[in-house]
Amino acid sequence: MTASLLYALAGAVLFGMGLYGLLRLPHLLRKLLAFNIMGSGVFLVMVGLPQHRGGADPIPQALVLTGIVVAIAATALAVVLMRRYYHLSGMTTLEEPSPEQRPGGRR
Amino acid sequence: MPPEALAAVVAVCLPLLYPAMALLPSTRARVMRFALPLLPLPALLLAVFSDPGWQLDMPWLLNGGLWAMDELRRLFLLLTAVLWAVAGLYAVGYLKADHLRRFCVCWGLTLAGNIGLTLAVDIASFYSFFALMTFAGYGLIVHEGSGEALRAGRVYLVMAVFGEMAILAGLLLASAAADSQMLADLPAAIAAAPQKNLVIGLLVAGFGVKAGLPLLHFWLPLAHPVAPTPASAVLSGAMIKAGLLGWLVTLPFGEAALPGWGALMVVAGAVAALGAALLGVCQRRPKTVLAYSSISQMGLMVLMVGGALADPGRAAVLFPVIALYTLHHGLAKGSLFLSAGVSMPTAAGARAVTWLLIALPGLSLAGLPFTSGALAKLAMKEGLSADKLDFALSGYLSPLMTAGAVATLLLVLRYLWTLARTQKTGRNPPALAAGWLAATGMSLVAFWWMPWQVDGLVKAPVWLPKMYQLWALLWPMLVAFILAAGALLVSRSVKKR
Amino acid sequence: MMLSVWLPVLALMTSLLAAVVIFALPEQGYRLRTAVNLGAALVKLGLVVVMVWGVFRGVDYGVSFTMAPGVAFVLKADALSMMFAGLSAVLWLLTTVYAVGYLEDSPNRSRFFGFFSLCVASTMGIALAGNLFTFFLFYEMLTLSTYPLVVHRGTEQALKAGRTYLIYTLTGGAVLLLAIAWLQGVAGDLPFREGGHFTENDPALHTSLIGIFVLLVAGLGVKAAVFPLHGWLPQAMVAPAPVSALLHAVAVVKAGAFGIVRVVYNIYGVEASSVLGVLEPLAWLAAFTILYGSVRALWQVDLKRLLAFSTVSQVSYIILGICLFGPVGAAGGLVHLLHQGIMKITLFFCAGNYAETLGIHRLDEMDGAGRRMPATSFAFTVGAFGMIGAPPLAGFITKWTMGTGALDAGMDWVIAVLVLSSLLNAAYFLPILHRLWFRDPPRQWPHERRWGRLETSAWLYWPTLVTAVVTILAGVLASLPFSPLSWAELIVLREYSP
Amino acid sequence: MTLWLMAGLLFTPLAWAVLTLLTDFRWGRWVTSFGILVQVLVSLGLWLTIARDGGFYYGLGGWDAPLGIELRVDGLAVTFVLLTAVVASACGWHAGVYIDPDKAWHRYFWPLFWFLWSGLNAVWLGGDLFNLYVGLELISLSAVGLVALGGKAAALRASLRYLLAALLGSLAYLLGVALLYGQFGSLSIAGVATLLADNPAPAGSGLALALMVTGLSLKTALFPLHQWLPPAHGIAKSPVSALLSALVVKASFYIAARLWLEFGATIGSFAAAQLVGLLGSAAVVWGSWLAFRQQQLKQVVAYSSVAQIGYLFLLFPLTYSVSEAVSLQAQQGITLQVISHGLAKAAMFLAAGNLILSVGSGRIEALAGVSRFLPFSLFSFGLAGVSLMSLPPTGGFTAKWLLLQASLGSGQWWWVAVLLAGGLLSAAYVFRIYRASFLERPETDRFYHPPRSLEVIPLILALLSLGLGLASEQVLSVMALPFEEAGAP
Repeated sequence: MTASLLYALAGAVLFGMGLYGLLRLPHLLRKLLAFNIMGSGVFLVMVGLPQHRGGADPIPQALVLTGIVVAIAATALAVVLMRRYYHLSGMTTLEEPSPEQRPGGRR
Repeated sequence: MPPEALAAVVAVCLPLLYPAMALLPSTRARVMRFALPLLPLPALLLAVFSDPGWQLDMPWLLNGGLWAMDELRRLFLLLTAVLWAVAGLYAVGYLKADHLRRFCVCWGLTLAGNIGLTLAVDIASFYSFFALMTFAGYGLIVHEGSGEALRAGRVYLVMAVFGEMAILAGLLLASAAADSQMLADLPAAIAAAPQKNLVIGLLVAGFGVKAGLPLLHFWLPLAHPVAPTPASAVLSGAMIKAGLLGWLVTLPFGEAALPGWGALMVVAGAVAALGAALLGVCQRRPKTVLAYSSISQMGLMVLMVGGALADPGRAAVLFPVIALYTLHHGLAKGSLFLSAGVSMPTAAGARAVTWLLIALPGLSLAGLPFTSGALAKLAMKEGLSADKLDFALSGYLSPLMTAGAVATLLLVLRYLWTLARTQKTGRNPPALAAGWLAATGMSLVAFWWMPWQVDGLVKAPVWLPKMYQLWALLWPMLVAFILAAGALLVSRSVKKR
Repeated sequence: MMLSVWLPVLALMTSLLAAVVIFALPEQGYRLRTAVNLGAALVKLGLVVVMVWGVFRGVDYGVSFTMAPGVAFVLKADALSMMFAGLSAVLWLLTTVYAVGYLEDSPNRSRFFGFFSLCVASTMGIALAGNLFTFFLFYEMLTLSTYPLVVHRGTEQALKAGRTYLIYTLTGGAVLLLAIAWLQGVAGDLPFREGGHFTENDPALHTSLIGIFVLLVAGLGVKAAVFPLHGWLPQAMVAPAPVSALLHAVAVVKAGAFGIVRVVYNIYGVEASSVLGVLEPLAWLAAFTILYGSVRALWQVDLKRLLAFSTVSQVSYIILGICLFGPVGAAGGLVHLLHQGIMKITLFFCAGNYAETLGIHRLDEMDGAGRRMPATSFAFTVGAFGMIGAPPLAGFITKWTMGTGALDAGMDWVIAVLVLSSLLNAAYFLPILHRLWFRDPPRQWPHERRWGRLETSAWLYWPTLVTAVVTILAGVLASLPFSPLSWAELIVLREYSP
Repeated sequence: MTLWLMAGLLFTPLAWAVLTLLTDFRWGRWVTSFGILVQVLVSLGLWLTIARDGGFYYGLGGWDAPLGIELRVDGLAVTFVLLTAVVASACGWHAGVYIDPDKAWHRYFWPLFWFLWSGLNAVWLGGDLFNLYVGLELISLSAVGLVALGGKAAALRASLRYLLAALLGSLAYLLGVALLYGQFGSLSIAGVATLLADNPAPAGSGLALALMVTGLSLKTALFPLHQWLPPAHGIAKSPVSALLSALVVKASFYIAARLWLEFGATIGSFAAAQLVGLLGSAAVVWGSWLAFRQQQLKQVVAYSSVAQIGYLFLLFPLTYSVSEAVSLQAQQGITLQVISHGLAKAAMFLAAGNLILSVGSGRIEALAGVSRFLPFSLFSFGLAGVSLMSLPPTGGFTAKWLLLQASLGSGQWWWVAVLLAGGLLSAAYVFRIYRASFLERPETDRFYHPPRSLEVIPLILALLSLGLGLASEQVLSVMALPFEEAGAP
């Protein structure tokens, strides 16, 4: 097992954990965090796996930088939306409000 | 276009287009009735004055139209025109105000059909006019609108439609076999066709509905009594003959010997002639009796048709006889039917004359000497005489004809009897009386100047039949009188008890 | 010649443009709309007449361009297409006149006439289509543009009928599409050609060709209302009378029948079809449909439903005719394309007249209507006798020609079918005629309206009479050149000796 | 000339995005109008150039791959560029009238709109895997922002759901990219394809392709990964829904299709292709059924998108191990389907928006009787519906025709059933709406006629989708143009 493969495997594990979190955790902020963990996993694979004539490949490094920027932008957008969402509905999950929870519902 | 052809077009189109008058407002449409006797006049002129042999070619009509006239058609046309004319005259006086337009429309169309089918030589226009006559005739039958009339109309229509379909199928098969659209080509083609019997069967049955062949006759005794009297006259005098004409122009006469079909027709004719008489004498209404009389008379003509089918050599001789008989019967029967609606005058002398005039055409039917009936009967006897006819059943024909004569007179007597019981007394509308008198005159007098030709058989005119002929004509009548008198006595005694 | 390219396109465009203009006109623009309608109909009739004359002289009208890879959009005028085009052009004019009167004062006229013109454009396209692909294009366009007309009344019943109509026709269209695509895969893009394409076909193809034929007939049979695909037709009778008249007597059902004619004649070829053995079963199916439709009609109490079942029966005559292997029978089938159209439209006009003038919809309300409306009843009588096949009307010419053709082809059983069908037709039409003429009218009609001098509105009166007279003339003058029969014989002549 | 066109194409949207950030909605509208004009002209110019000269590769700013951004300018790409220009400008103009300028947050519409456009162009032209990723993310984020413009809690919920799905899809794609790069050391699609053609496929490449396709399928809303789409498309403003349905989902599909066409033959397998095709078929059936059951007009249209997208995935089975001709037919069919669905669906959403405006309710029953007012929008809706039903003479029909030919030609006749059933099912939901509009009710007298400009735009789009069927040969011929070899890597 080479070091690069180790990085890649670690990245894959992170990806898996993030995926689990993204799908299973109800709270929005947790989902967002899980997304970031996934992203990190992918970046790890990206820099870890490619080997350029024995040494590290410079291109993935550049790509990952771009990727991080994109991820930050996405995270920022998500946070804005979540805040607004919480503000409007008072909820932190994406479940559809059932009739009794809705204002003007049964009670 | 020769003048005859033009006249033919006028003869057909006048009654055909006459119904358009019905589109006039109802007040003015009343004049329609006065046109009724005029409608057949062009046809009458055509029949009287034109020499057979002309033809009118209309390639654009249907599948190629051809109208023409020959001796046979001339007599049929003459009968048709005369009868419709006198009946039309009668109708002017007979008709009441209600449904007048409808009656006139149906009258015109039926007449157009009847004239047209007599002139048509191509299949399509023949069949067209035949169908026109059939369907428009329904309107005449149900005119009165009573429940009985509607029932009769229904029976008539059902049977007529079946008849039409049989004719259609028969004509289709024949036309395909002949590969021709002309009636004249059919007989030879039918005689040679593989499905000969099917075709003949279809045509016999199809036209048989009109001609009142036994088992196909049911509509006749129902329809004739309920129709208005002038309609019954033409129905029985002219339209019924259309079926006969249909046979004459399509069946393979003179092409091949068809003893089977001949025998069948003879049996059918015999059944009709005698059976109808048996049923007819039991009837109570005068026009029903006359209807059965028509069936019976048609039976006699069917005998001749059977003979002609069986012996190809004899067909040419029998055709003029059939035509003659048709003419005679049509005129006499028309006159009889019209008399059913005549009211008796009160004065005794006039009464006697009226009765005489009513009775004479009837006796003519039975073959009273010096009448058209005598001529027709003698010609028929001569035509079907056993020694000249090559046919297994020819021996039975003579007795059959004699029995038929007896039956005929019995029916006439029954008619007079029932008529005497139902007839009203009073004044007749002048047109009605004129129509009836004209019909009687036609039957008794004008007949002798009509262009029938049976020169080969009997010497005509038969002013003085030979003694044996006289006897042959008279003894069946005597038998009938005796039978009638017997029946009268029996019924009296039954009633007394 | 430029004209030869532009004439078919123009003929198509007149009604298409009319549709666009009518949609754009305001609902209140009654006069202008009527003028546009009638003007377009007249122009189209003129164009068609010019084309008929040209086709008769042997001019080729056509235009084509590649539409998608492998398939072309082809418009072509041959004798057969002119037959259908002529029928729809003439009847469009009459029906437009009729519809203007029929829909007087009713809502949604703009919508109605717009889609109406679209329908006619589709019919024209179907007539002029030069290959199956183009045919299909207009065939589906017809389906779509008819739907708004069927549901025009907007009642629950109408909408239900519309749904049934769509289910049938769209499914039929899908089947047809499959068949056309399959055929394209097997043999490429086939233009309609006299004599067909498969005269010397490869035995290896037989199975697929038979399969394709079955699918084609199934797809087209829906519109042609062949048993058991006829269920939509009686229901669609909730549409206004002009719709039933033009669309269900002429455009829609004829489109199906016309398609089958195209398939048999111009794709497969009669020879090939009979080698494949597909014509005989089709003939039996058509014969069964003829009888089935008539038998069902016997039990109807609603006049338009009765006419619908009668249509089911009559359209199959066309199919039966082309299945008779021989020129005479084929001419009989083809001529019925015109005859049935003209007769059935007469009957539907009459049904509309009764409904609009007296409020009569059911048979038992028709007692004595002949007294109140003699001209309409005359037209009805003519139409009914034509349907029965009574001479000398158009229907008789059909039956006679078909019967002769059947005997030529040795298919004698067809005679029995013809006779039986005539009997059944008589059995349901004659009682109606009896009611019309020989029963006494009721004291009060269900819903009577009066129009001055004529028995009904002049817009309704004249088209009805004209079609009735044409029904008579088509029969009486059958042997004239340019009569339906002569034209059908011309088509057959070109098909059998390409 | 080409240089200027490329520059205009790529930088106008970005520049306008920045410009409109500085303005409010009303000003943004004017600024945007001018930008749209430029974009349309540039797109058209590029399309004409390609139609005349054929395609080429283009290194942005003189930098070549792998560090530079390499663009692949071929017939297919410029066709989509042109499609984008048409649909986006239609939506932009429509939005300018449709969207209420008085709500403060609506001013963000224009920047988001322009970012979306630039992302789309980047994806159509993108030649390497990573830049496609960036383009995708640009699209996703601006699309999410546009959905969130609805402002209500439900809109935010839908947009969040959309965002999470999109991010998940992007990451899956990116992981696949990482794996591929690890194996081949190249990011250029063409480069990887060349390597694949020369050498046997390495073991992990199947996984990479699967990851990428799965991620992209999620973004394209392939059944069963479609749940995020209907709420997002249904709740957004109509012009936004139109953009999303017509273009955004097509971007991810476009990448998936490119990948499959380049790598599928070597890396893919028959089973995988059939699986994707099966999922697509399930989408067709299930999406149509759900569309039929909806009560809200826009939900019907949204679920219809799910169904229509299903057709696109038939590309996978129909191009795998079939003859060249059949594969070409399938590609052409799918391309036409993308274009015609883009036009038709945009028309439909815009028309639906107008109808909702007219009757004041989004429910289908509210449409009862509106056909008596002959609303233009209903007509446009119907025309677009004809294309969705794939009836002639629309582009949808030609697409289906080609797909039918391809399925019959490839011997995979089972897709025929899907194609035919799909058409009938779409007829069911389209006519359900039509049926409602024909229903006569006594209270159908109120009807607000929206401004003509709103009504004309969907009509034009619908007519274009109709005309596409008649002109599909011309459109397809541009896509089949040969490459100009000089620019190849």
